Formats: sequence, structure tokens, C-alpha cells
Amino acid sequence: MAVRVQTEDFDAGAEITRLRLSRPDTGAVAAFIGQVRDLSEGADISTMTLEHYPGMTEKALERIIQQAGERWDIFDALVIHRIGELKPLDQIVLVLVSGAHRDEAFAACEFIMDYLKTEAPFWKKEQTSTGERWVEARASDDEARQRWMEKH
Amino acid sequence: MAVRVQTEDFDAGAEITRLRLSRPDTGAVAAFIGQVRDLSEGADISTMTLEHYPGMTEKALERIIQQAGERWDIFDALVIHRIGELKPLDQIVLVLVSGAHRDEAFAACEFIMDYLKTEAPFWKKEQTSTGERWVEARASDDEARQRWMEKH
Amino acid sequence: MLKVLYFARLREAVGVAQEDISPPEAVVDMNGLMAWLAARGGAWQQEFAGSRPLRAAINQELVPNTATFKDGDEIAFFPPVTGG
Amino acid sequence: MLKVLYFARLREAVGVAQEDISPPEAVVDMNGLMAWLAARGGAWQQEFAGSRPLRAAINQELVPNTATFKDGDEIAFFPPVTGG
Repeated sequence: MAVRVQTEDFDAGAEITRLRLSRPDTGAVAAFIGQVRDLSEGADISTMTLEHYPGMTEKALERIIQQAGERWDIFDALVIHRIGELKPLDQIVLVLVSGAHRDEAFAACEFIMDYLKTEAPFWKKEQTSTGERWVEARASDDEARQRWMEKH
Repeated sequence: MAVRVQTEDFDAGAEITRLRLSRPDTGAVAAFIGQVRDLSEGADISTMTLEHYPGMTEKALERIIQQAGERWDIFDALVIHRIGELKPLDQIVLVLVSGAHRDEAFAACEFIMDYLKTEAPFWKKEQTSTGERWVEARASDDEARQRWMEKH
Repeated sequence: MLKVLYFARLREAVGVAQEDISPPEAVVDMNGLMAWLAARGGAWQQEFAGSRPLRAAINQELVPNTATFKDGDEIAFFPPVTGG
Repeated sequence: MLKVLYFARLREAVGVAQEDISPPEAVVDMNGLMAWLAARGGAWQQEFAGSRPLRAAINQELVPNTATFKDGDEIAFFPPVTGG
């Protein structure tokens, strides 16, 4: 279980390989990669700046991974989240979960993303052709997290 | 939307990169990687042989991807499934789905895996220290597919 | 005439991967074909008499046992699939 | 004394990233602190008077507005998060 918050890009393929080979009884790896879209509400994005709360970010992500590990029978998990200035098509986030079977790996991976979106202290500011603006939180992200509280 | 059935290994990282860069409005890629576990019901696996039904396999996978594309708002999808003789820790299957947002990409990726597990004509035979045996289908795989018929 | 394919455990059990057959005219659906194959006895009887789970396809599409076929079709029988 | 951090849109609105403050003894919870900050007027009033969605943390843990703090705590205020 590991968390990295970094300005540098990451190699999703290398991380997947490392995770899946780390235990010979691993049967499944679920992965999510988020990237900067070139469009935001119709305006072209030139850059996106990711601010975060150093210290709290790592704690929040570690807690989210820990909760996933308590809830599902998974072997390992990794979250890498980038900060600083990004461009369209740059990778933002990688979430990997390994386990014996796919159902638990998928559920844990989606759970981590839903909680990351609503509890990890990151903020996006977009620079577009029509000026810059802070990205507003989406109600659908709160709803996505909410469903994990209803299940089980 | 593409399907590949092959004896060769695949490069999950390169496929993810290709898929996420293919459309600049892509915001999310969900991925699944399945690999050969070193254990099966307590016996050590030395090799696993994957048999398939040439022709029908490709048709079945293409139909599964097409159904996912009709059901969710996704941009692209890829399924690579290996056949022939594999060893523990070898990759078996890769499923990738790209889209604007994570929820649709996750759902489509998991849907494709659940249908692949129950409708694509592949069969696994394990060679273990106690002899060889054909892998039995799991009831949980039928149940996993069933839930997609209840939703929506 | 029908082309019939057998896969995986079933293929090993009956010892045939593929054959061309011409069942009697009264055999028109998969249930009928399975009964006709079971009548060969031995492993055929064991595999096709209904005691083991079996899937069937016509022209590379999964079908229920009540599905009917026509001359020239490609039929396949196999155990429940276990890929992925 | 409290260390208070402001992030993202909020930081830009009030023009402060971090400050050390000593609110009156009557101010013991986040609601009280927010009211005290709003009383600074201007952008503080706009941001802390309840009209905009705001999240709060004490010692790097998300807390509800009813949470109480103690001397030496690290407080943070920020808009709803938008990472991922």
C-alpha cells in the first residue's frame, strides 16, 4: 500500500507490472488513469494547475487506501497523484489495486477514486482561452461516494 | 474498439498510453489485467494452457464490446486475450476502456470482464504438481454477469 | 450435413475435435442432436445424456438447447467457458 | 495560538495563505472561528459568512463545523476538493 504525490509524470505500465509481480498469487489488477482533458465547458484548456495541502493529502490518501484494504480482500494498492502545472493529455492520477480476484480489485479501485475525488485535498485551476477559473466540485462526485455508505 | 486473441504477451502500459492519447477529450481510462496465479486449490501450477474456439472467440468479444458501447458513453475499448501455454505470473487478459468520466469507464470495463468470463469461448487447463485438470466454471461468474441484467 | 466441433474437456472425453455428420431428418434441434450423439454410447453417453453441464453454439453464436439448425450449419459443443 | 491555512480559490479571495491567530477565548469551534473571520469584513465576510461552500480541517483531518479546537492546532479552510 503506497501513496505518492509528485510533480513528475508516472509510468502506469511499469507500476502495473511491479504490482502484479509482487505476489505470485495475484490474479487480478484493476487500474484507473485520469488525464487532463483538452476541453472544459466548451473552452480550450491551455494548462491546469493542481494545488494541494501538503501533509494532509498524503494522510487522506493513506486513510482511503487503508479503508479499502479493510473492506475488500485485496493484496496491494497504489495511488499516484500529480501536482503543479499540467497540460492537456498529461496524466493526473493513477490508482492500482491487486488481488486474487477481479470483483474485489474493481470495487476497491473505484472506491479509492470516489473517496479521493471527495476527500483528498487537491484543487484544480484551469487556464483557458477565455481566462482562468477554479474547477467547481461536482455533485455527482458526492453521490458516487455516497453509494459506498449504503452498500454492505 | 478492438479485439485481439494472441499467443504473444502484451504491453499494458503501451496500450493504455495509446488509448488515452487517441482522443484529446479523454479524461479517464479504466483497465483490468488478469494473470496466471501460482496456486489453484492448493496445488502449485507449473503451466496453464488456454484453448479457444477460433472465429467464435473474436465474434463473442466484439459483441461484448459493442454492447458496452451501446450501454455507456465511452470513447474506446480494447480486449486482448492470450491463448496457448502460459506460466504463473504470465498475463492472460487486458481490458481497457476510455471515456470522458470515470464512472462510465469503470462500469463498461467491469461489464466486459463479466461477460468475457461467461460468454467468450476460452477454456483453461492447469498442469499442477498433482496432475492436470480443466478449470471448472465458477458460479460466482454467472452471478457477476447476472447483476448487469438487473440494473438499468 | 453438419460440421460439429468439440472443445476442451469434452473434446478430450470423446476423443474427437471435429467431424462432419448427417443425423436422421427427425433430428432438428440441439436437444435432438445431443440425444443422437449420446446414443453412440460410452463417453458420448456420459457427456451428452444431460448429467454434465454443456454449452452449445450454432454458427459461432451461443444457443439454448431448443435452438434448431439447418443443413450446412457449424455446430459446437463445449463445457462452460473459463477464460479471463 | 492557532496556525490557519487557506487554499485554492479561498486563498486567492482573502489574499492570505497562512497566518497565526489568537482568537478570543469565547471562540472554541469552527463555527465560532468562521464567524470571527467573517467579522474582518470584505472578502472575509463574503467567504466565511456561509454563502459559499467551505470545508474545514483540524490537524489535517476533515471536520464538521461543530468541531472544537485547542491551542496549537493547525486549522485549514478550503473549497470542496476537485482532484483526481
